[in-house]
Amino acid sequence: MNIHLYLYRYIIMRTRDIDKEQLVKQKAIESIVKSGFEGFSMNKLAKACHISVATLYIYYKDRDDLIIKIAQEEGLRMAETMLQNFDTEASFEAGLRVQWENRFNYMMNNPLISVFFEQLRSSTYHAQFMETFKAHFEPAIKQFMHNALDRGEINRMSLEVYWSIAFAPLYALIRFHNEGQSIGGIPFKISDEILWATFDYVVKALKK
Amino acid sequence: MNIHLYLYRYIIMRTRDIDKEQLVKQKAIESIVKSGFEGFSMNKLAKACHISVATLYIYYKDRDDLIIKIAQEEGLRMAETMLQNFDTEASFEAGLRVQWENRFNYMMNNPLISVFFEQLRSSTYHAQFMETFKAHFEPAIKQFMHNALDRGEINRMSLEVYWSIAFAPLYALIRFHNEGQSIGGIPFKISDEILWATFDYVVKALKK
Amino acid sequence: MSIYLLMENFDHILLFKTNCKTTADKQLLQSLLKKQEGVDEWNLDLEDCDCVLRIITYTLNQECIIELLNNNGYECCKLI
Amino acid sequence: MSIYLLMENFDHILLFKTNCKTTADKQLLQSLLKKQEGVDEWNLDLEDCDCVLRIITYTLNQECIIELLNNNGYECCKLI
Repeated sequence: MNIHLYLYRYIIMRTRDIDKEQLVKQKAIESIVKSGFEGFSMNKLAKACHISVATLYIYYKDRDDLIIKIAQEEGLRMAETMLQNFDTEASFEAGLRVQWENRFNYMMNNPLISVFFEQLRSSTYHAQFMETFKAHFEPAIKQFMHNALDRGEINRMSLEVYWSIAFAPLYALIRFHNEGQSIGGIPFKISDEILWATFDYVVKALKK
Repeated sequence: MNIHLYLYRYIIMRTRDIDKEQLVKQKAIESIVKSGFEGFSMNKLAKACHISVATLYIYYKDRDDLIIKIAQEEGLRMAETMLQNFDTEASFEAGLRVQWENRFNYMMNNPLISVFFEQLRSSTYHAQFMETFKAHFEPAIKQFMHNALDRGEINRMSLEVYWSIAFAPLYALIRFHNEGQSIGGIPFKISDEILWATFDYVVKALKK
Repeated sequence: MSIYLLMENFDHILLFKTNCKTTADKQLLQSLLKKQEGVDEWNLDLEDCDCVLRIITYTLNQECIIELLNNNGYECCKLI
Repeated sequence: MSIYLLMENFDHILLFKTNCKTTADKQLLQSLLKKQEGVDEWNLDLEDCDCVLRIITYTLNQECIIELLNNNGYECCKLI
């Protein structure tokens, strides 16, 4: 074998393929959603991606390291999506509307993500996810809430009271939609009309 | 063996023990909550109750029959609990307050039940649960809503919009409480103050 | 609840542990039990590891059912 | 994403399939690898069925690690 061929093979074998990295992450989430963290293994993942186990271990120290990196990346992605077009100086109603739009679009465009988040919530990886998410999301949302309080648009209330009024209705509708049925098994598909009618009641509840 | 002793033994062996029946149902729910419907078997259940498999099959035709009967019974129990002190002629706010009280108490007194309901929702047994629940619950709640609309206390809206405003906040708080943490992992314990502060916002949203 | 014990007679319910594991076995059993007089109701729990056969009958006894299954190549014994 | 390939050199990452299954095995490995010069970082994935040993080293080669483990009674081969 001449030296050029050798070098060529070397480069082919040892390049970091970003498309493949995305595939690995995508397949990992799919696999975790399907069989839980307990059922998830590096071996199964390698097979699903048609790569060798060794390739996985080049990029990730172990199974834990892989899951933590995915959780962190999803935390960042969620924070970025939620802050799209979000103006911390906007009025309370306008800002909350952008929050509803962003959260709604994020959930609709990532059908597996709500299951994955539920799994994260009840796992030891939740901390890493939240840390990354919070670091990127909290400064903006805190400024927004601070402004709304300063302008006297809403009353001061505990975070849990606020969240359960401001967002629980949205996530309830998304859940009905994802399950294809609402209360008592009635077939359900979300629409702009239903979404924004609910939003108007939420704003009525929260605005002074 | 004299005939009296024989009869005595016969009665002992063949009596339906209602306490034991309750134990079977309780253990069945515990077992399903712990290992899902897939992990649930008549054998495991018999062992957990310290009874023979044959005793289980005396009362239940098979595994399916047992789960269906439990689902139906829970549907009835939930309907009965939700209608305690519920007056269909009460004002909208007073009636909704009783609904919140009853649902809150039901969830707090049955710590496993929310997990079991989630499992039912995504199972083939959901229909039997809902059928029983609805048959007992719907006439009263329909009359109540009808009265509130007639008196002009609330606007006409779709069931999903109504439910997500009226009850999603309550279940969000209960969930935070059950998990011991709210948004972003902040430790959380529900209180009357938080519960009824949230209720007031819900009433503000829904009342004309 | 004030009544703790209700006396009931369950002698008409016969229970067996079998090796009828598949839907094909269930179909064969169907044809056997259809021909057997005295069987009011029956079902086979394929989801159970003991493949429990449950028979409602006011005339047949256990031995009779065990023999029927054994003669057709199935294992069958009293469920305890 | 406009850059699809990044050239990187991963020759310093050595990967092995082992039979180090327990935390006791991991502790023994700890004492072996501590004494071994040239091991910058290492970890053992006990949750994996191949019990993957991953070593960061700029001086040692695969044979060297395989020999070290074999001499201490462990199976160890290149992870493919």
